[in-house]
This record gives sequence, C-alpha cells and structure tokens, in this order.
Amino acid sequence: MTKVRMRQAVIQALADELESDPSVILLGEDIAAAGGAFKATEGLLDRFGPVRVRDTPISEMGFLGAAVGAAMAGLRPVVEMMFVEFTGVALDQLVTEAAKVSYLSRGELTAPLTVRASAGAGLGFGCQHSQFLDHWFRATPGLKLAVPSGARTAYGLLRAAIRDPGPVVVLEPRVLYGDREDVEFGEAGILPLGRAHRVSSGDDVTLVALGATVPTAVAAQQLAAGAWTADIIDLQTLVPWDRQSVLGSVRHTGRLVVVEESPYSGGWGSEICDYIAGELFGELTAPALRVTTPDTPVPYSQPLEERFVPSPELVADQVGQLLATGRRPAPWWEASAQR
Amino acid sequence: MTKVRMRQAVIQALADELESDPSVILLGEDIAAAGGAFKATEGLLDRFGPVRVRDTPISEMGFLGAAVGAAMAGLRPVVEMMFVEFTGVALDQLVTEAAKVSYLSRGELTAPLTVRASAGAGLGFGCQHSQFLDHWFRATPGLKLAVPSGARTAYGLLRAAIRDPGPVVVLEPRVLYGDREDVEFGEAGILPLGRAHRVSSGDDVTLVALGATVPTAVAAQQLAAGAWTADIIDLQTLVPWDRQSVLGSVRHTGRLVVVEESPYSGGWGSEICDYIAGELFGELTAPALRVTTPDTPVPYSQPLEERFVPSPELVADQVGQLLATGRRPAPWWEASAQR
Amino acid sequence: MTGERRERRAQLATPLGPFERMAEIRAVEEHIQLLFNEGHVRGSTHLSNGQEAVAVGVAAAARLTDVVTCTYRGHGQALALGLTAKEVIGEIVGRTVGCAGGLGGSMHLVGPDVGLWPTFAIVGAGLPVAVGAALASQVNRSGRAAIAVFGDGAANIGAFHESLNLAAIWQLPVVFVCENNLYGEYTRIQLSTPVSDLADRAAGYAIPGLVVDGQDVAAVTAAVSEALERARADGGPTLLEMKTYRYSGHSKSDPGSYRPAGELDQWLRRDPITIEAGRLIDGGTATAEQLAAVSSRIAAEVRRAAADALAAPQPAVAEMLIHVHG
Amino acid sequence: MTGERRERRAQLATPLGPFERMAEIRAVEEHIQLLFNEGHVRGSTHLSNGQEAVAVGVAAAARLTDVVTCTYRGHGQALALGLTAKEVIGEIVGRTVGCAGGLGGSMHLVGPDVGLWPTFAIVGAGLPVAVGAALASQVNRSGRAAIAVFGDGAANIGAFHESLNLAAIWQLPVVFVCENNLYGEYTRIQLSTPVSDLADRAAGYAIPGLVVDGQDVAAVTAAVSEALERARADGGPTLLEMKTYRYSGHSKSDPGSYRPAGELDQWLRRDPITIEAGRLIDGGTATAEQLAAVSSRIAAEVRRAAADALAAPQPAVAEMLIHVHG
Ligand SMILES: Cc1ncc(C[n+]2csc(CCOP(=O)(O)OP(=O)(O)O)c2C)c(N)n1
Ligand SMILES: Cc1ncc(C[n+]2csc(CCOP(=O)(O)OP(=O)(O)O)c2C)c(N)n1
Ligand SMILES: [Mg+2]
Ligand SMILES: [Mg+2]
Repeated sequence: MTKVRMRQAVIQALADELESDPSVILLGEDIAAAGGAFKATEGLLDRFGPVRVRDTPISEMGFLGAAVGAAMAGLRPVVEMMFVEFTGVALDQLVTEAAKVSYLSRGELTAPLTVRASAGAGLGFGCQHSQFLDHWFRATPGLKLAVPSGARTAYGLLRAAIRDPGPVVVLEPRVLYGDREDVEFGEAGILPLGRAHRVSSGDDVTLVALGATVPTAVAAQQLAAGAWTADIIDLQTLVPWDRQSVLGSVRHTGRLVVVEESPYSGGWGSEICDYIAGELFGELTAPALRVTTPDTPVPYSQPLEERFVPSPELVADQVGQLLATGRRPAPWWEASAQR
Repeated sequence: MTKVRMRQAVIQALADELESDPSVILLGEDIAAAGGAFKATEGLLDRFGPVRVRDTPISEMGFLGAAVGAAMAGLRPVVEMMFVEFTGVALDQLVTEAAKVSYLSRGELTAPLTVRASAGAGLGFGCQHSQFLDHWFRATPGLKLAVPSGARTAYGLLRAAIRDPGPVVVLEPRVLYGDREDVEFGEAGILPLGRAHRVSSGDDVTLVALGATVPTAVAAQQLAAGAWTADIIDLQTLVPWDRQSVLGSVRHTGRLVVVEESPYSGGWGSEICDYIAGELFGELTAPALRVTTPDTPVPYSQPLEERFVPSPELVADQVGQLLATGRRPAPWWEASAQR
Repeated sequence: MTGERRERRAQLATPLGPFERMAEIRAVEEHIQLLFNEGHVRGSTHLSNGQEAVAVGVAAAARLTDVVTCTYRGHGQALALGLTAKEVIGEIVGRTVGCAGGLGGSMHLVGPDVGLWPTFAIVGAGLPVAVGAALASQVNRSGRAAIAVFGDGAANIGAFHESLNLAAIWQLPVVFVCENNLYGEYTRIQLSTPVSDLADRAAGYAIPGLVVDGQDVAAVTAAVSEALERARADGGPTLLEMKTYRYSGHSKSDPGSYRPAGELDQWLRRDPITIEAGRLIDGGTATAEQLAAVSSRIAAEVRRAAADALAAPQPAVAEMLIHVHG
Repeated sequence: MTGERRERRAQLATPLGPFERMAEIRAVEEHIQLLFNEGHVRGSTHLSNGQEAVAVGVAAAARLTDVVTCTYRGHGQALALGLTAKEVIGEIVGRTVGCAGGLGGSMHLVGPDVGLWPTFAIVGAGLPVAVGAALASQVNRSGRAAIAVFGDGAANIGAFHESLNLAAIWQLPVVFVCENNLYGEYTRIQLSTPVSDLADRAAGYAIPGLVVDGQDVAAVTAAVSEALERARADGGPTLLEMKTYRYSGHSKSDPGSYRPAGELDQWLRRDPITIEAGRLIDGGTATAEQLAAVSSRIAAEVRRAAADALAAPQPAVAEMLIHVHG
C-alpha cells in the first residue's frame, strides 16, 4: 500500500498498462510534453515515447474518433478529455459509433478504448467547465461508465477499463486529483467494473455515493457523531451498477439515501432509488431519498459553488430528517433559498 | 378540429408561427427546397421565402450554433435535426452554450431557439438512426424537452416551444409522422410546456407514457378488454415534467406503470417512478413498474425491432402481472429470451 | 465466408475483374430497387449505381489488410471488397444470411476480413475512424493503410477538417476518397460548398489533393494506388476527389426531381461500365458479345442470390441480445 | 452601467484612446496575476497581456451594435469594448459588482449593451454563434455585423470549418479574427497545425484571408474596419489572422516553460503598447512623459478598481437559483 494523490494513481495505472500491454497508447491535448492539464499523465512521454503518448491538436471529434479506429485496429487507446464538456463536440463517436461496433460486427470487431475525462464542480472553473455530465454516457447499451472516488479506485478502475473489451468512460472527479489515499498497486489493485465497494458498515441507512460524494457521505456520517450509522456504498461503476450490493445493504438497513453530484432533474440517483424501492416494495422503513445539486448551472462564486454541491452538513441534515420523520425532507432550495 | 397527419401538424405549427412572428426562421438540411426528409416542412419555402426558410450544408455544429447566435440576436430559430443522432456532433451548442446564456448574462440575453429532431425506433433505419436519446437533453438546467404523441401535441407543443423564452428540444417520434389525429389549430391549440394530458381515466393503474408509447398504452388498455382500467397520462413535456398530474392520478389508482421507449438502464422512467414512490410512500398498492426497451442497440430486422419497442401486448401482459401479483414482473428479456 | 470473399477480391486483379464487379454492383443495386418496391427493404437504402468505378477502383488498389471506412452508400464498396451479393442483399432484407445477420441493415454492411468496417450512417464519422486505423498502423508499423470513402456533402462537416488536419500533422497512412457526386441528399453542391474542387481543400492541411475521373475505374485504381504507396512510404495522407454521379435519387424514396433536365443523360454518356467495356474491347481483351454474356450471367447470379437471401430465415430474438458489449 | 461603458467605448476614437485602453488592459492583467497569487481567483484565468492591440483594434473598428464572441482569454476584449476594470476584476474575484454578478467568473465575462456576449470557454464555440448573429442581421437587415475572436488552436476544431463554410455560402456579415499567439495551451502551433499561415485556410471557403500585424493597433483597426465594411456591404465574411503573442503562460498556473529561450524577449521588442506610444510620440500627439503619466494614472485607477471589487459583497445564495430558464 502506498499513499498517493489521485492524479498519481492515474499516472501509475496508465504506466502499468503501457508497460504490460504494448497495444496501449495515450492521446489527448497536452498530455505528453506538458504531462496533462491536471498532471495526470506526467512523466509518461519520457517513459514511453512520442509514438505511444501523443499530444493532439484541439480536435476532440478527430482524436476521439481516431481512438475508436485505433481500438478497432487492435490498440487499446486511452483518450484524455481535459474537461468532460469537450465530449459535447464528439459524443457521436462514443455513443453512435464505438458503442455499436461489436453489435454491428456480430462480435467480430471490438472498440476497446477508454475515455478519461475530468468532471464535476468544486474548483471554480465556471459553468462550462464544472458539469458532471454522466448522463451523456448512460442509457447507451455497449458503453460502460466508471467513476473513481479517490486514488484507490482511480487506479483500479482505470486499469480495468483499459482491459475491458469494449468502450469505457471514466469520469475523474477533478476536485479529487490532489487528494491522497492508500493504494494497492499491481494486479491485485485492479477493481472489476460493475462492482460496488462498501466503505463503511452501519445499520440505520444505506448511503449510496459516487465519485466525490463518497468522501462527502463519509464526512456526513462523522458529523452525525453516532446519531446514526450507515452502510456507505461507493458505487464505483455507474453503468452497469451493482444492483446486488445495494439491494443487500438496503435489505439490512431498510433505508436508502443516494448522494449525487448531478441535478435533481435527470440525475442518476433516480434509477438506484426506483430499482431498490421496487425490489424491496413494502420492506423499506422510509422512502428512498436523493440528495442532489439544484437544477441550475454551476456558479463560479465560491460560497455559491460550495452550496451547489451536496455538503456533508446537508447530507447529515437530510438523513437526520429522513430518520426522524420517515418522510422525504424537501430539497434545500425548496425549503428556503436563504438557508 | 381537423384530422391531419403529424407531419402536417408540424408544418401547420411552423407556418402559424412564421406567420405570426417575423422573427421565426427555419434552418436545417433539406428542409426548404425538398420540404424535409420527413416532409415536415413542406411548402414553407414557397410561403415564407429563402431568407426565413433555409437549407443548410451538412454542418450540425455550425447551424445549431448559428441558431443559438441568431436566437441571442433576437430571432426565434427553429432547427431541424433530421435524426436526433446528428445532435451528437453538436450537443455542446445546446447544453453548454444555449442553456447557459440566460444564466451567464443574468437574464439580459436569452436563447429562444427550438430544436426539432426526429427520434426513435420502428421504421427499420438501423441502430445509428433509431435511438431516442432523450437523455442527452435531460439533466440540463436551462433546457426544456417536449415529446409529442401525435398530431395534436405536435402542433400544440411546437408552437409553445417556439414561443418559450429559452431553448427547447422537441423530439418527434418518427414512427408517428404519418399518423392522423384531430387537431385544434390556432391559439387555442397551443399546449403549455410542462403540463401532462390525461388521455383516458381509469381506476386500477396509472400508465405514464410519452411520444409513441402513448398510443401503445392506449392499445394495451384495449387489449385488457376491461380486466383493468387505467389513467393514461401523456407526459407531453419531459423536462420539466408535470409532477402534480402524475401524483394526483397515482394517488387515485395506487399503481404506476411507465411505458418508455428508452433503455432499461438510464431511461427516463426511473425519475417518475422514484419521485412518485417517494411522495406516496406507503400508499401504493404495488411497486412502480417500468416497461422499457432492452439494453441493446436497435436491431434492423423487422421482427426484432418490433420486439425491441414495448408493444401493447407486452404492456398489457406486464400490467396484468403487476395487478395479479402486486410485484414487479421481470422484464421480458430476463424472463425468457425466446418469448 | 472468408475464403470466398478473398477469392472475389483477388478477381479484381484479373483482366475482366473490374468490369465484372461493376456489372455485379449495378445489378445488385437495381435489384435492391425492386426489392424495395416490393416492400422487402426497411428504413432507407442508398444506391450507388453510377459510382461503381470508385468502389471497384478503391478495392482494386487496396490490400486485403487495409481498412476501408465508408458510408451508408456502401453496397458497391462492400461487393467490391469481396462480400457476396447474397450477404449484401441478405443484410438489406434483414435475414440471417446478411453480413451482419440482419441486425445492421442497408446502412451497416460489414466484412472485417476484407477490410470493410461497419459502414457509417453518420456523415463524416468514418473519417476519424480511418485516421485511427492509420494511427494504429503507424504505432504497430504494420504496413496497413486506411481509406476513408465519403461524399461531397461530408466535406462540410467538422470531422472532415479535424481528420485531415490530424492525418497531416501525424503523417498517417490514410487516403481520403471523396465521392463528389454533386449532391448531398437533395441539395446541389453549389448551394452548400463555396469551392468548385474539393481537392483544393487539401492545401489547408499541406497535403496533396487531386481531382480524379471517378467514372474511369483505371484512373481511380491508379490514383488510389499512388496515394497508398505514398502513405505506406511514410509520405502521409492524400485527398482524392472523385468526380462521379449517382444515377438514382439520394435514397430509395427520392426520384431525384431536383436535378436539372439532361444532367443524368450527360453522365450516362460517361457510364463507368461502358467506359471499362470500351477499354476491354479496344484492347482486344474481350468482344462486346462476350461482355454482354458476362453481364447476363451476372444478372442471373444476382437474381439467384436475391432469391436465396429472401428465402433465408429471419434472425431469432435472442440474436438482438448478444454482442452488445465488446 | 451602460452609460459609462458607452463612454469608455467612445474614448477609443480619441487620439490617446487606444494607448490608454491597452495600458489599462495590461494593468488589469498584471493585477489579476497578483490577485491570483493571493488566492482571490478561482479555477483558471487566462491573461491576454501582449495581445492588447487585437482587443482594442477590434473594439475600435466595431460599432456599438455589433456583436463580439470571444474566448476565456477575454479580459482585454471586455475592457476594450467598454466594460470597466471594476466589473471585469469583480467578476474574476466573484463579487456582486462583477459583470455577471460573480456567477460567471474569469472565463465568462459579459456586456451585451456593448456587444460582448458571454465569453466562450469551449474552444471554437463562439464561431457558429457569431455566424448566427450575422445571420440574424441578414434576416433583419439590421446592419449589425458579428466578430468572432478565437485562437490559433481553435483553427483545428470542426466548428471553425463549419462556421467559415456557412458564412461563406450565405455571405454573412461576420469577421473571423484569429489571434495567432503561436500556442494552444502548452503546444506550439507547428505541432498541431501543418500550415504556417492560418489565413491561407480562407481559400478553402473562397473568402478573403489576410495576415495582419497583431501588435500594431492601427493595423488591426484598419484590417477589421475594412472587413466590417465589406461585411456590411453584403460582401461576405473575412478571415483575419492576427500575428501576436501572449506574454504570460496559457493560464494562471502555467509558467510558459515550453517556450524557446529568447522568444518572449523578441516579442517584447514588438510590444503593442510601446509601438503605439512610439506612433503618438513620433506624430507629436504626446510626449513620452505625458504617456508615462497616463500609464501611472491608469495603474492607480486599476488598483483602486481592484480594491473596490474585492471589497464588494459575495453574491447571495438566492442568485444562483434565478435566470436559469430564458
Ligand atoms: C451528421 C449527419 N448529418 C446528416 C445526415 C443525413 N444525411 C444522410 S446522407 C446525407 C447526404 C450526404 O451527402 P454526401 O456526403 O455528398 O454523400 P452521398 O449521399 O452523396 O453519397 C445527409 C445529409 C447524416 N446521416 N449524418
Ligand atoms: C473544445 C475544447 N477543447 C479543449 C479546450 C481546452 N483548452 C482551453 S484553451 C485551449 C488552447 C486554445 O488555444 P488557442 O485557440 O490558440 O487560444 P489561446 O488560448 O492561445 O488564446 C485549450 C486546448 C477547450 N476549452 N475546449
Ligand atoms: Mg454527394
Ligand atoms: Mg493560441
């Protein structure tokens, strides 16, 4: 186990895959000479050379599509989208091309590419560089989606993504790049896609979190100071998500709260809540609850952006209300815009 | 009331808006001289001239972005995306630009554009021209999304969309273009965004449907032949959806079934089910149920594509099982791939 | 399957090969029109009759290991590369004998063993993918080249620009073959494109750009061969503009009434099959009678292939649930 | 607000106006660097020092009613168009006095009353939007023109290609102003772009393309004025390539160490403010001492503006919940 920053874990995952598989290449804007806008590819050009680690022009459609083609030709390209928003000029290649390659060729061809994109709010990049946008990659049969919550999962999920036979998107919460965590490097540290991880065990409620909301959920439980204990589940992979793990936990706790960095309208948590509530119909002791961002763009202002993302205080408060009343508390922006 | 095909209702809505508001213009591939790939703009070039009704090069990013700019400059552009998939090369302009204009200018500027796109399966266009892709336009504060279910709603929602102060996407189920329905033309036929419509009243279950699944839901109830009766709710607008109407209905029936032409994983129905189940916690007599497409690309083959989209038979069967058992039936592809 | 496809590909190198294959493409496309009229074809189908020389020239110039990305107007290219009439028609009528088992349809033909990647229904999408195949070749030093076939209308989409720029800056072994058939759907090129020769756009990327007679299969073969040679010698990409014409409308339901009177007739005078027949006759390779016999043999074979395709079973429901993930 | 902005815009037409505004931009950018170092600036901020002549030349040539779309590197353009130092700095430090009330940030300055549309953080996104503004003008016959300002790196993205093509085919009143500062982030242009003059790409759309000395505010003003005149006379779009240089790194955290030694020094010798000062002195409009006094007056004003901005309140939470829908 080594304690490293998340961006270092990304570098290590890439290095290990580049090392163990000559078909792995990296593409992206300023990932080679400059080591990446978030320094998540630092040193790889020197180690693996300019043929395998390439800076691209500002042409997301072009190089994402090139990664699709290179993948179909037998490579395992890893593309960095500096900010997930940039996929908005290139989404076609992922959704309508890459995700259909295996199906259309009846399995003869595959497109084993990985798209890494930094995502999410919290650093003051403003509304065009702070969206999470996981929904762009959901509802796409043939495409998987993983989201690390720190260095450990950044390492393990990325290696699994690169090895996956099909296209995988990994959304890296930008706010976590500098955070440190213990990581087990090597084969043993690879985390299979589609499996959730129980971060802590408790009895009163299941907190399902993803990416940057995992540390938020953990902090919320600490704030509760024993008033309640939670099974905190790090989903790790959003498509496909680990139904069995969540089901098992909620069967035990009887209550489900999803903590999302996505809008109240359209966020991913509804699918978790609906599925679980349906499977455990009549067995829950409270309605499933989502703690989300409001339906607004991401504000630049620091106090506002801090309010935008679910905070540990908000989560603790909402969980507390749920436990106390057995009903869903109103979202904060409805309860009072001034709070 | 006049009985017209859905594509004629679209033409009429566009003509009425072009007529009543000189700032309305139309842009799209082959919408002018050729009258549109689905003939949903036929005759408008002749009536309104080439300055307001324009054929574009094959440049979706370019002309969608141009519509954003023209909207900010005071026009009300209506863009046709021949197939919704083509937005995949241009999504940035809608999500990251247009939807942020009002917010970033603190209301000084708006982007009142409408994007009409044909969407969905059923006509054998294959997997790159048959997706519904509503999820690309959800989870985007600042962007609205409407889906007509026939000529009446195509007319009324499109006129409302064009008049809306912000950007609106209208996904027109391609399979309905030729279908006829009674339409009330003129101001009285305009349907406010954000309101659902109760298509039929019943007692046993609420069927929430959207677009092409509205006629499916109606047909399913007919197949039931009185075994059960349903409140059938045509959602009409998906963002924002009409929470109060659905809530009111389910409060009455105690059961909710959503019929979606979207994948089991990531489809829009989860949000409806989760919201309602949470609000009516303890009051439902069965778990909320989604009837969706399987998590696969859309197959070309006719028998397979017919199987892909929820059929009236499937809906009737699933509702029947729900009523009989009080539990969610398994989706058909799990129950048996051979059925 | 692979054996037959390879054999068919090799036939292009025989003296009569290009003529035969063009005749076959013509016959298949005409047959698909019939099948459409009879209701056997769903969605949309885009015929390539008139453009046979481009498809056959590209296939004749390419190696078996080269990759070709092309569009929904890909029946001709698929046949040229080696797919059989039965598997092409079978796909278009959605039967198990189709090259994608009936799950792809007219716009999605596929044959990776002869270099045909699933054809692209999104305009421009095949270009970056071809660039990627060429990138893989550069990384692997495999000697493989990539060819992107696309239309004149596609030259106005962003992917065109980004792809040519990427290929140029990385000097990748890829050939961009633009089939300029004067129309994008129902819109004449002059209404969408302010330059008359798309080949001129190559200058914006500092790569060679050439106009080629797309009705002459020998000219196409020569131009593509030269570009491929340069590509394999690390000379970078080339943009080739094939001047050609589609005899049919854009898609099955389009009568092409937007075309000026006489235009089709003019192009029919430069029919690629007639031109190649002339060359064979003038060169003494074959007589007009022999070629006529070849054509009717091929027509009969295509009829049989179509009948076989239609007689084949529809795919089972279970088929649609597999091969979803990589 | 509008009154002051307009007055500031009008000042560009005075003899000292361009000099003063460039000096102000320089002072603001230098101040922002300080504010960043002190932790007052969040996310990223992209300075435009070195490129002042382009911003001021564009603003001097444009009418108040014209639309300008520009990038995250837009502080200079905002000031040139008429926004005050306080509202620009205020936005960058996220205060209510900011031009977007502190909700936009460094990459999203806005001032529609003087033609500044919310600046674009997505490379290339402003080009089609400017095309749309020009389209509206053509529809309305309003006489309004649009100007899209973007970088050299943006010339490789699809939106560039589609926008120039659209503007050309429709002959729209739009001017494309490419600020070629030799770098896109940390990548030198030669590594991303195979042509040396981006202006040459205009030929691919049959529109005029000109290289302009981007360090000379008079040359910029003249070139943009001429292009705008042509645009308003239904002469269609123009591509102007401004050869310029950014003195700072790409964004606040970039020391610019990838630049060859001596390059910055070379460009500093062609500093736009110095060039304009020389012109004013040579023409007898002002003495060096007078200009020095002007510069220090401006520096003091900027310091005061920054202090005022920092002293202003943070936006209330309720602000983030409004103006979401059109
Ligand atoms: C991105 C995108 N936009 C629009 C279309 C609809 N469309 C299909 S074919 C076509 C015309 C293409 O013209 P061209 O590139 O000249 O090829 P051709 O059909 O003439 O072979 C259009 C607009 C599409 N498939 N993809
Ligand atoms: C579509 C997109 N891709 C990538 C980026 C990240 N990015 C921001 S600025 C920049 C460099 C742009 O270079 P250039 O166009 O030359 O403008 P400059 O910054 O030099 O003014 C990049 C790659 C972005 N904002 N948008
Ligand atoms: Mg064409
Ligand atoms: Mg630059």
